[in-house]
Amino acid sequence: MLPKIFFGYFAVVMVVLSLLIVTRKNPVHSVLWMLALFFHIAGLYLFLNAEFLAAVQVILYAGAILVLFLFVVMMLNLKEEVMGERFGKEWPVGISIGAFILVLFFFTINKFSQGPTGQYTIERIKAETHTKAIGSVLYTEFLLPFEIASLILLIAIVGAIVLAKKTK
Amino acid sequence: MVPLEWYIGLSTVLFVIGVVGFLIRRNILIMLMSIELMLNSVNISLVAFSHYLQDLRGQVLVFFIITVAAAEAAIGLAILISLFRNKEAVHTDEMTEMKG
Amino acid sequence: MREALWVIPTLSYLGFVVLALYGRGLTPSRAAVVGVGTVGISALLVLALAIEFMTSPPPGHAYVQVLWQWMEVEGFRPPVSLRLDALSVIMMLVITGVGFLIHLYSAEFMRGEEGYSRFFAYMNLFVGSMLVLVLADNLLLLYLGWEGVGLCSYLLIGFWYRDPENGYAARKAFVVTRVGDTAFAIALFLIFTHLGTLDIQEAMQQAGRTWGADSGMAIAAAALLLGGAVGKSAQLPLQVWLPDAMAGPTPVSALIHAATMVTAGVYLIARTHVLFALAPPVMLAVAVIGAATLLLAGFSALTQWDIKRALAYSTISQIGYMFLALGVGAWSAALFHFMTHAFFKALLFLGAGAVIMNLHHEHDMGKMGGLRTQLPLTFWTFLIGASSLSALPVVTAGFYSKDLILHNVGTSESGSLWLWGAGVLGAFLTSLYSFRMVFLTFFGEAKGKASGKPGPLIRIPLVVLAFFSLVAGLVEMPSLFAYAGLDVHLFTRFLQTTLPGITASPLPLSVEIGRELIIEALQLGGILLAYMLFLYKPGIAGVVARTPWGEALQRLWRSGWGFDRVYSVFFIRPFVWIARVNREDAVDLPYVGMIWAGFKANRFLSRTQSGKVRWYAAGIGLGALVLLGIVVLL
Amino acid sequence: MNSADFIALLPLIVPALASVVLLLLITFSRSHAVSVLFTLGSLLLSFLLLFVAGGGTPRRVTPLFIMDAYSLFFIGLLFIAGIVVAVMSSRYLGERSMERGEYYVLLLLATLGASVLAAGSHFASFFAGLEILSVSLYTLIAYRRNDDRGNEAGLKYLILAAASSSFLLFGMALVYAQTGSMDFFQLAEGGRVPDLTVVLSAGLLLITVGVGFKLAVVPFHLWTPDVYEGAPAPVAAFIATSSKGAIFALLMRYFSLMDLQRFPAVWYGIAGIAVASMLIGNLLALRQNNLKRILAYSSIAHMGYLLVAVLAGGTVAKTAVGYYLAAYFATMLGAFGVIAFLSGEEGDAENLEAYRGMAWSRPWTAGVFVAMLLSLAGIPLTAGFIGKFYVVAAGAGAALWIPLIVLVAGSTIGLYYYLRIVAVLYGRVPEGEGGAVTGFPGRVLGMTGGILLTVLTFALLWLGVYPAPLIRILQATVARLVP
Repeated sequence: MLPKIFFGYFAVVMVVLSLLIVTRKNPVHSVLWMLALFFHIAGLYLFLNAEFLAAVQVILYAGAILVLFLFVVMMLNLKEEVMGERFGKEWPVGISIGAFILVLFFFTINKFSQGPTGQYTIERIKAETHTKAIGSVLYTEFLLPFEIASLILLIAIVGAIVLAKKTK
Repeated sequence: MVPLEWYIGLSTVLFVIGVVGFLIRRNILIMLMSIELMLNSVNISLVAFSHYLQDLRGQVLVFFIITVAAAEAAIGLAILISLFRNKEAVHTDEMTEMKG
Repeated sequence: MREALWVIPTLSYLGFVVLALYGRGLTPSRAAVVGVGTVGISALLVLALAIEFMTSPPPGHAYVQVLWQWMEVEGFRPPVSLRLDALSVIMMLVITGVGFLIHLYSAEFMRGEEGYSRFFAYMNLFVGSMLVLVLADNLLLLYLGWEGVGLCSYLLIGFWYRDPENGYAARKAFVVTRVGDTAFAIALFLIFTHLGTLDIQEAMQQAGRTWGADSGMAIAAAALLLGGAVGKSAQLPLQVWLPDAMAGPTPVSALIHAATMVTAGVYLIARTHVLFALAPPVMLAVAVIGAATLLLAGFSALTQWDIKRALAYSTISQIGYMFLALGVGAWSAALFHFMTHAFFKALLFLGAGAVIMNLHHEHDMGKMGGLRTQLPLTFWTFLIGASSLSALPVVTAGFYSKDLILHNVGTSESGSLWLWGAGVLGAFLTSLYSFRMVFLTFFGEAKGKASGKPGPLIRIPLVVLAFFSLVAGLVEMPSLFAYAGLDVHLFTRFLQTTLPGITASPLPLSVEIGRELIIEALQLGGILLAYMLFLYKPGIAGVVARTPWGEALQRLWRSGWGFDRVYSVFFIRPFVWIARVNREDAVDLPYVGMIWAGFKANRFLSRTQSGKVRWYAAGIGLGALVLLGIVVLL
Repeated sequence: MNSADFIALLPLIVPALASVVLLLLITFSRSHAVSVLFTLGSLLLSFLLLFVAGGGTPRRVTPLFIMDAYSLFFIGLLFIAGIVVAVMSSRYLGERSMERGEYYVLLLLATLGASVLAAGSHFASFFAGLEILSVSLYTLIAYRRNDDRGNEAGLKYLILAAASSSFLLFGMALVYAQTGSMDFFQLAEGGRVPDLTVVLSAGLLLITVGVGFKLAVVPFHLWTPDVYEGAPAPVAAFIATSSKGAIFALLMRYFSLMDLQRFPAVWYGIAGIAVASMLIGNLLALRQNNLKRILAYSSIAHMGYLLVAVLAGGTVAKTAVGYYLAAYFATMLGAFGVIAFLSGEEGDAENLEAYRGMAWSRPWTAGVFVAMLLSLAGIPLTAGFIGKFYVVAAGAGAALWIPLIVLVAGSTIGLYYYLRIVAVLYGRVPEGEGGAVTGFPGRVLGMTGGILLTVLTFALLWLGVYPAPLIRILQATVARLVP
């Protein structure tokens, strides 16, 4: 019962936080609500025995990506934004599309059944520690995409510099 | 134990909120944030699946998704800065130079 | 040497590409060098190949060069392959040889015209396509060449496109031959679906095995092929386009509408003779069409005043002879007449062109006359051409080929006395109208003054063609000559490897001599009558023509037996009438509606490209929604 | 990973290494020529290494990559496209003052991403390849950063691509949850359980959303014209060819492993997408006057044609896809090549009116363009015809009559706007003082342009007139894809 209550708390708070993110007029507020959301997501990861990912979530998402957002929000002139209309004219269309997708998703998930289980039982992960377990998968089977991920970050660096540089 | 369906449900709701935010907001920054929201909802479901399937590959994919999200955010914001410098605009409604 | 077969058509295409791309930048003389040179080299190559073919024939007397497999999709694999055999050697020799001479002639004739390099580009394209047509080893490639020459014919008839009349003539030619082409295309589908191949030799063998003689399918296929041949070769009832096609420059008329393209129908029937042999009713139709055409066109030629139109009707008539020969199974005789005809008719056209050029574009023979002294070389060569056309005995090539046809028609098992009679009457008409042209143009009193003299580039082709118009017949002597120890049958022997000989019942010598005498008497009588009517006592012709009967006949003949009027009444006017009545509805409406709907849809859809990101995102969302909907609903 | 794996992977490792080395190189020398030569050299080397790597039988390098004849063929195609785009770019960038070295780093990485897709056999490599391709493209599209249209296009592409890849990931997550696997081969096994089809179909269709966005098929196509217009012409060429071709190679492998026929919902979804793309893509182009946008709409329709082959499935369909893509690559690269080489500092040569009467002033360039357009329209004796013929043959073999009717109708509409461009090329130039300046009087193709376009045109005609060698190659490579 306790885990269910725990999950219920996380679920409700996360839904509320996401609604806040997409509805706030001031982007700074959205960023801050998002920060709160990311901490909750990290909490949920802990709850799912994924300590390493929880740490990455906090460090990378909350610590790096959101700071970047905040930075840009601050840099841009936002007075106009606070005054302007926050939703597009066609917002009912967007909401109906979303609502329909949600309904269809639930119809689909109704038919869900779990696939065959693998070898990393919770006990094994606990014995090995999550960091070590994920590391052993990441550096053996997934070594090549890991390298590719590093290249993606390289592209991001090159791209960001080329694009954001001031013209001489 | 929490049923796996609950996680899928939560993830779906968050994903749809992200989609809706993406579809209705005018501010590009918030649109980018909605995308982050969608990606995070996928991450939640992947971690949950990974946990229930007793298989770590889902979590490894999450790892890649976070990397890509960071890269996309960086470049998106860089283009935004460049655009802002040229046009003083952060609204999508002002990006209609090309159409037809 | 044989391996170079592919070079021959390629050269002409190369000339076309160069002229089409860079023609504007070339000086006229350079353009002429490219245009004439490529065909000239082709002609030399063909000559070399022909000599090699005759001295050391390939095994089976045929050489197939498979260039490549065009595509290969589940049983449909048409190869691009060329076939060198006796038939294609003869065709190529004529196409490139006569083609080269006409190109040479054009270099001077067309000098100073607007679009000089364009002219040579089209001409080269024509020669290339014609070569593909005769070399093709499968029907698909043959069809490609067939359509290619049709296109060139259209482009060249309308070469002087600024005059709308020429445009109409070009369109008429295109539309009328299209009727035949459609039949041909249906024949291709029929052959492919029923015989499973488009390879000509294979299809011919298959036809014999699967369909058998006198079967419905063979008759249908042969009849459809005949439809294509009739359209291309301007035979009844699709002959109406050729006289109007004279709107093109004279070298075009000489090359395309006399020597080569219009005989493509003859070639097609000869090439698929196995199929035709399986369908006796169609064979009879070929012979009857040929006989009827040669007579009708002969009468029409008699009354024309435009020199080129007279020649055009004469062409139709002479192709009629070839069809007549094909119809009785005398394949080689048809080809023989094709060859001699190419020489003397090209010569006549080129001579007429020289006359027209020196008389400031005067086409009316009524306004010519007495040119014998002013243009002596043109006169002599034209006279040779006309003699050859009227088959003046022994000394002209036309005599040998026409005699062979008439002999075969008279003796063949599928021939008859009626057909023979039509041919003989046609021979009389031929000499009558030929010498009418000669007398009207070159004799009598001079009505116009020729300006200058044709240059060397015009004179050389005239002389060379005149030479061949005299001697080309010597390769095949009439069977009567055998009694005199002259048993020469080089032409039919050469073609024997490809085209089977005729099954004929020999006639008694006396009958043969008798028939020969009748023919010669009528031919010489024709010339004599022409002399009487048009030179000695021109008044008689006028008197005859002024009687009510004479006038009506004359009008009928001059208009080509009123075919144009009949078609106009029965096809064109009802069609136009229906079109006018129907301007707003029925068949057209769906098409107009589709265009309208297309543009409306475009206008509506263009609005979806609003440039708004949010709307674009909605497209993605909507797409996901619909796709998920499909999952839930199914 | 052992040394054999390493050799098999060399064609992918070389461009990755080359991009890093090039990045170091430009810190020392910002010479444009050095960057270009280095890029061309490394792409050429990678291409040659394909022959070394292709020696053995199909080899799986970790569960993530499979180096078989199929992937080698497509990687080869992608490298050739990369070389062509690099040559085009060298001229394009050479005339503009902007950072040049970084452009080639990104181009190399984008090509790498596309190749990873062609060799991918796992969701992780699928996603990684897709993203390395997209992320490089974001920057490349917005490369003319002082140009409003460039920025706008880059941002539009980024936002929409990121959103669509979220859908893709959600779909992957669903498939993963259902089958407990991310490996295509295991998925094919796991997917055979009959009760799973609903959630699996949903997952597959969500993946189709992400893939459909990249392929620019209806209704995920709306970005295409704007991005083509805003991107530099060589980059637009890259998006139209490599990006789509790579995704298509992966799609074909994935769907033939999964056996599409077992998922009727997915099959009908893709059929709907194909039909809509063929119609709407062609209709949108009807009255368009911007060449880049016309090509964008045309590419939408062409992807629709290709999906018909995917629907058909089977050996002929695989050959058809391979042939069609090769023909489409040559044609699109040629068409964009003409635009790129005619573009000047003042903007890309995209206005149709500026081409009026070009056939008279520069027959060769116009001739090349006409050849490309005829191939796009599928006129016989061009590569496009054979490609379309094959697709129709594959479709007819599987009795897909409705898609085929739409294909024919779409091609007919297509004929209208392709021939409209040809008519403009051969049109009469307005005379007098008031007439617009047309035909790009000051521009020359130059040596590189001339050679490149000549080669592409000859490739096009060669493939159209003599397709047998390529078909033989395809039958030995692509068509042998298991199953």
